[in-house]
Amino acid sequence: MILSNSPALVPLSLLLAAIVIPMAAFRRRWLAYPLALCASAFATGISVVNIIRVLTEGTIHYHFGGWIPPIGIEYVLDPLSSFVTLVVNAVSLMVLVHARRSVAAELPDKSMPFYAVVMLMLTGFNGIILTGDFFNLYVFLEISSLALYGMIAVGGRKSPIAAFRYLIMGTVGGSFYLLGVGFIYMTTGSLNMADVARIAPSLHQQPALVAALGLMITGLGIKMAIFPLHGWLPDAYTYAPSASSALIAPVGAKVGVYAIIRVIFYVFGVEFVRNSLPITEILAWLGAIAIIYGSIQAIAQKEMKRMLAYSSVAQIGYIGLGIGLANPYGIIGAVLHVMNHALMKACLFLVAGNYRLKLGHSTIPRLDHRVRRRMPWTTAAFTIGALSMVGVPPTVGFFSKWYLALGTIQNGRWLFLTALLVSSLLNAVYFFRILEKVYMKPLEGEAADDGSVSLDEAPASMLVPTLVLGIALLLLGLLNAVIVTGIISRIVPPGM
Amino acid sequence: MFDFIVGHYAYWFVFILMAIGLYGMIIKCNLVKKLIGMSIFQVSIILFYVAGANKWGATVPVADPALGTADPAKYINPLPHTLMLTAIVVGVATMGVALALVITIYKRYKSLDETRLLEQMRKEDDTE
Amino acid sequence: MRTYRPNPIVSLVSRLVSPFIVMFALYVIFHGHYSPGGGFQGGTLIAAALILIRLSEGNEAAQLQFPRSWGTPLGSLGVLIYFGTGLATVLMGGRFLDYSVLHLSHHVSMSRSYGILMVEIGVGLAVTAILVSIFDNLLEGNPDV
Amino acid sequence: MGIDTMTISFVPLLAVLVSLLAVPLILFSSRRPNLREFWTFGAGIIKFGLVLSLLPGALAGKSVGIELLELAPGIRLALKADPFGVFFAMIASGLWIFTSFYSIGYMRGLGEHKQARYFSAFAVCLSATIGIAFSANLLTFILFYEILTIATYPLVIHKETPKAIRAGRKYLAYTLTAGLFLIAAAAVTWQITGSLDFAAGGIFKSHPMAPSTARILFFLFLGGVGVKASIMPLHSWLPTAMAAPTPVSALLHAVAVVKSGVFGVIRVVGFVFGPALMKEFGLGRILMVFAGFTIITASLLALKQDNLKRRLAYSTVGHLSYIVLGAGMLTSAALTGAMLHIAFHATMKITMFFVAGAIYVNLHKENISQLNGIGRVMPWSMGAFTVAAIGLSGLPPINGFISKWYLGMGSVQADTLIPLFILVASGLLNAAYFFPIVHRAFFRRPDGDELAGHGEASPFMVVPLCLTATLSLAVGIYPDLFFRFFRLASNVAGAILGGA
Repeated sequence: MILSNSPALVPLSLLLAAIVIPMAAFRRRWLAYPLALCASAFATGISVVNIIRVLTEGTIHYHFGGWIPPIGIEYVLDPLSSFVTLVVNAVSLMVLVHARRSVAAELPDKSMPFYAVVMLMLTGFNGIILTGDFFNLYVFLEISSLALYGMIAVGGRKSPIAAFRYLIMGTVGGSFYLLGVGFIYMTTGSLNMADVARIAPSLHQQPALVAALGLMITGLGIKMAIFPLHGWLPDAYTYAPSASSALIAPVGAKVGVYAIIRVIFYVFGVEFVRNSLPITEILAWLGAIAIIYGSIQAIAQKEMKRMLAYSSVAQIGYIGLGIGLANPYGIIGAVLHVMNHALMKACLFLVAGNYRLKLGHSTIPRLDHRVRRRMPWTTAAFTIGALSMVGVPPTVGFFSKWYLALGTIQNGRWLFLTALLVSSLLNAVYFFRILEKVYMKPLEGEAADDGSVSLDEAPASMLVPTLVLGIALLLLGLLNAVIVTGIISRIVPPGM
Repeated sequence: MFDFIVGHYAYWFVFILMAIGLYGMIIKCNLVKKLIGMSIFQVSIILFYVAGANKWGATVPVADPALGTADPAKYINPLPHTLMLTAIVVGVATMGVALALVITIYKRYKSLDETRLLEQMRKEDDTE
Repeated sequence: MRTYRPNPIVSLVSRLVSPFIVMFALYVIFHGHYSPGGGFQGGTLIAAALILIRLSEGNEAAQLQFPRSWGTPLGSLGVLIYFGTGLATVLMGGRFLDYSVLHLSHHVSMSRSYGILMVEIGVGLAVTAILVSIFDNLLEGNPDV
Repeated sequence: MGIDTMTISFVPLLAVLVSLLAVPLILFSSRRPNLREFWTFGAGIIKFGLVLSLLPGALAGKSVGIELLELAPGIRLALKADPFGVFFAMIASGLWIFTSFYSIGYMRGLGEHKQARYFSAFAVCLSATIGIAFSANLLTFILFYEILTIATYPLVIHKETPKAIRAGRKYLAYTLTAGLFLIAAAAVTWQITGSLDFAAGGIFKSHPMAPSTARILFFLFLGGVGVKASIMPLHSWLPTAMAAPTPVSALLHAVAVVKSGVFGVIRVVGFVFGPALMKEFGLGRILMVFAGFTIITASLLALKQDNLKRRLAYSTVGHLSYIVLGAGMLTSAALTGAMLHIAFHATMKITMFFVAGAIYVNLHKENISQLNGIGRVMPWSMGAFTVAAIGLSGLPPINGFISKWYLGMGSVQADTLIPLFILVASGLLNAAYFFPIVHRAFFRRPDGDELAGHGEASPFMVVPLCLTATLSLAVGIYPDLFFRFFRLASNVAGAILGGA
């Protein structure tokens, strides 16, 4: 029973938690956190079951209410969706473990709604990833976006403005997507992705269908924060509470990426896209520009979270580039980078959270060697995350870059290769800037008060997830071939 | 060509509304005006769907014994309407969140002018 | 903002109209599964009736009718009814929201119909509670009302 | 040694891992210096033993190795101890023992801070170097190459002075860029050939390339390995990085890092491109032009340095290009000479750095102009320095003569005399910048009586430097002594050229 419903159980369990938390915590506030954690752990467990099922049984279709598509809504579990749900749920679980203390410190009286909203956001994410229906995707997109606005707005004084700007942008994005869906429905008469994929080639580049493609990619591009549409991202990540930004940054933009991959490669197909609009080309260029722009902006930032936010812009550029290359290596690189970036960003944002808890700030100029003395393990996790961002082997960062590089070479795009490699250097600049500060003594003039600084590490509930993510970066880097051959190579759409 | 323009007249209005909405969201500095633009924008898309569902000479999609259920051309396509019902709900929820945000912003900054708010934010960033 | 001053006409009319709105709303909800209408629309109507009282009678009187602390739990309860129906179908061995397995009636189609009715009730409850609490939240901290 | 009971193919892996395993031990015993140094030492000896145990197989021309997990589809993390790898690993691990011994004296003599970090980074560096030596394919090579880059960084900035930090930044900027070139080059190679495995004679054999592609690819590779090999104009990080403590300069900048660079050059020339391709596209000549330019310019620059370590650094830049020059000539004698020079330059240069460090610890002098009469207080050290200076100038009976002799022979074999002239000129320049130091040390009177009361440096430092000097001398007289450098080198040269 559980097994046969396993695809639906992931979002449903999270949704249930989102409902139960406000009711249960009506009288007992402390119940909110354990419920959220249980739901997230359950969802992660089911995601593992799902991915095993997909790998053994092949693609699974789950029909809601027993209605057969295209009439009913179906959930599709294929290697891509099962992989991305697992990444999203596992990373969120880690962040949630970490969140208890940071939420208690930063949002003391809002913890119950916070966890409910987090559950809602995760429901939305999982729904986006699993659904096989265009309109259903829109609904989940908006559910997750609404939850995101809330999660950002509970931060400090400035966070409502950031949330509002995100809301405006996000609504435009969602509406563009909805408009695109409207065009699709009017030309094909179906909202089911597989159905549309079957019908679309026979429509021979009908202008309405091409317009639909363009509108959907633009809309999803805003949600994904690809370069010129990224304006909302830095403020949103910076002013959100630590727990929110640690949840949003790793997985938030990824679902947009996922939806774009789905639309371009699985619904319309590369052939159609190439012949209709130069979307892949544009995505690749925007990706390359985002890589450079984001990295340079990141160098200029003083706040660690803002720096990480700009680096997210760059990292999303990598993914955009991989998608835009539209060849197998590009896809492998992009999907691997989805996982990689989720892990790295989660790790780094958790570090920022730990710093905020113990030091009260995460401003780069104020970090110094005492930080390392106080929090050696957190700093070690930061180092691994930073090395992965720079792309030093054997971290995952190196390998996703490797596949992307192979992809650029396969298409003979040397300029993109250059952008890819130069950005590594820029990453090195802004990460070693921090590493230098935390690992080295202050310059002469300041008192060397080594003795007075004692070990004051973040609590275990925060430290363990940080370290787990750091170690995962190393391990998954070494084992990336297993993931690539086992899962990601099956994602590469046929005919490519 | 003329037929194309006249035949799609509903869509032209939809696009005009959409442009007005986008204009409001992008150009206007007042946050509430932005929201008004957003609302217009959302409504234009809803109208787009509804217009697309329309059929000449068809009636509401409720089974009418007089018309029978054999010929779907006699009924308007109900699916876009139901979809838009959901879209309206999404719109209401978004509007609710947005208004809550606007109220919070106004309480904290005593202003709803975006340029001034951004200036204020940067200033606070620098003093931190 | 102007201060609230009771006005007998407004008060009387809204008190008079409100029960009828609720009545109509219930009709809309309970007919939603086989004619135009449904939980969303009905829920909105109920919420309108409640908000009407809130507007005309002021906050204090309205709190007696529908306390603001009910908003979140009732909203959750509504979704939970929806969700519970779905869960029941899963527990009965079907797919999520596959009402046909619920055996509420001898006919499969009637069984579906009743299943949808339950969902509509849940939706109506949730929409009512949430809309009212949106209204309440927007007023929060505004001493003038 | 006790390792023979194991499957022989695990030995390369163990050799890489042993110093890595020492890292946690070093960190955990950071409060007990003696125990900590014991771990360093133990790991060094075991490592050297492991590498030596591979020597008989290597001499017989056999390669042993192990394939571990897949790094990327089709590319495994593979270690292979081929003769060339064993050759390099032997030098690196052997000299690590000396350096650890010396480090103890140096670090304690100066009372340096953060010694646990120092020794553990050192151990990681060694692991990476042995990993580079035993890499069976380019991706594994890149993996260890980058680890080496990162692990060296804490050593370069060890003093944490603004100068050291600047040096660290410069070092990272150069080497990380180089790593990127290498990644790009490897990716292109993979696209063209579908294989990244090193093979004597090259991996492009059955994959024809356009000349322009080959040249671009070669420059990418050169950009990758050339930075660590400090070919001009990519050399300038090396003199700056002399801000590091002297043992670091000694081991890393005379043995591990820069030698990984030249090792990489020979790997690229002999095992990726292969002599045939190099000749076909005139790539060898490109290499020779760069190397020749570097040798002369670096020697001239060395002349005007007053800081002893900087002078040694420029001398290193020049001598590394000897090896590159040898690789560019592509004849058996030249390749043999180049490989021999990897080993011999290491023993000589490490001696010199040890001496420089001993002087610094003992007398706190860094500049050559302050060294008047120092030979009277530190006769052993300066004696060893003299031996190394003779060798580096290419005079018998020190080992530097042998490698230079073969390089010269290679030049004749290659039917061009320009390299020979460069070598001779460089020898003269070497003499010109080293002998004045010797002269000052032994034949000038000390300024005032500041040297009074000072004696020889601590035995921890003097013993290793005397040993390395003796080694230089002994190998110079009989090159096949102990480690059979000569047999190995000529075998490898034969394999590269034979595989063409």
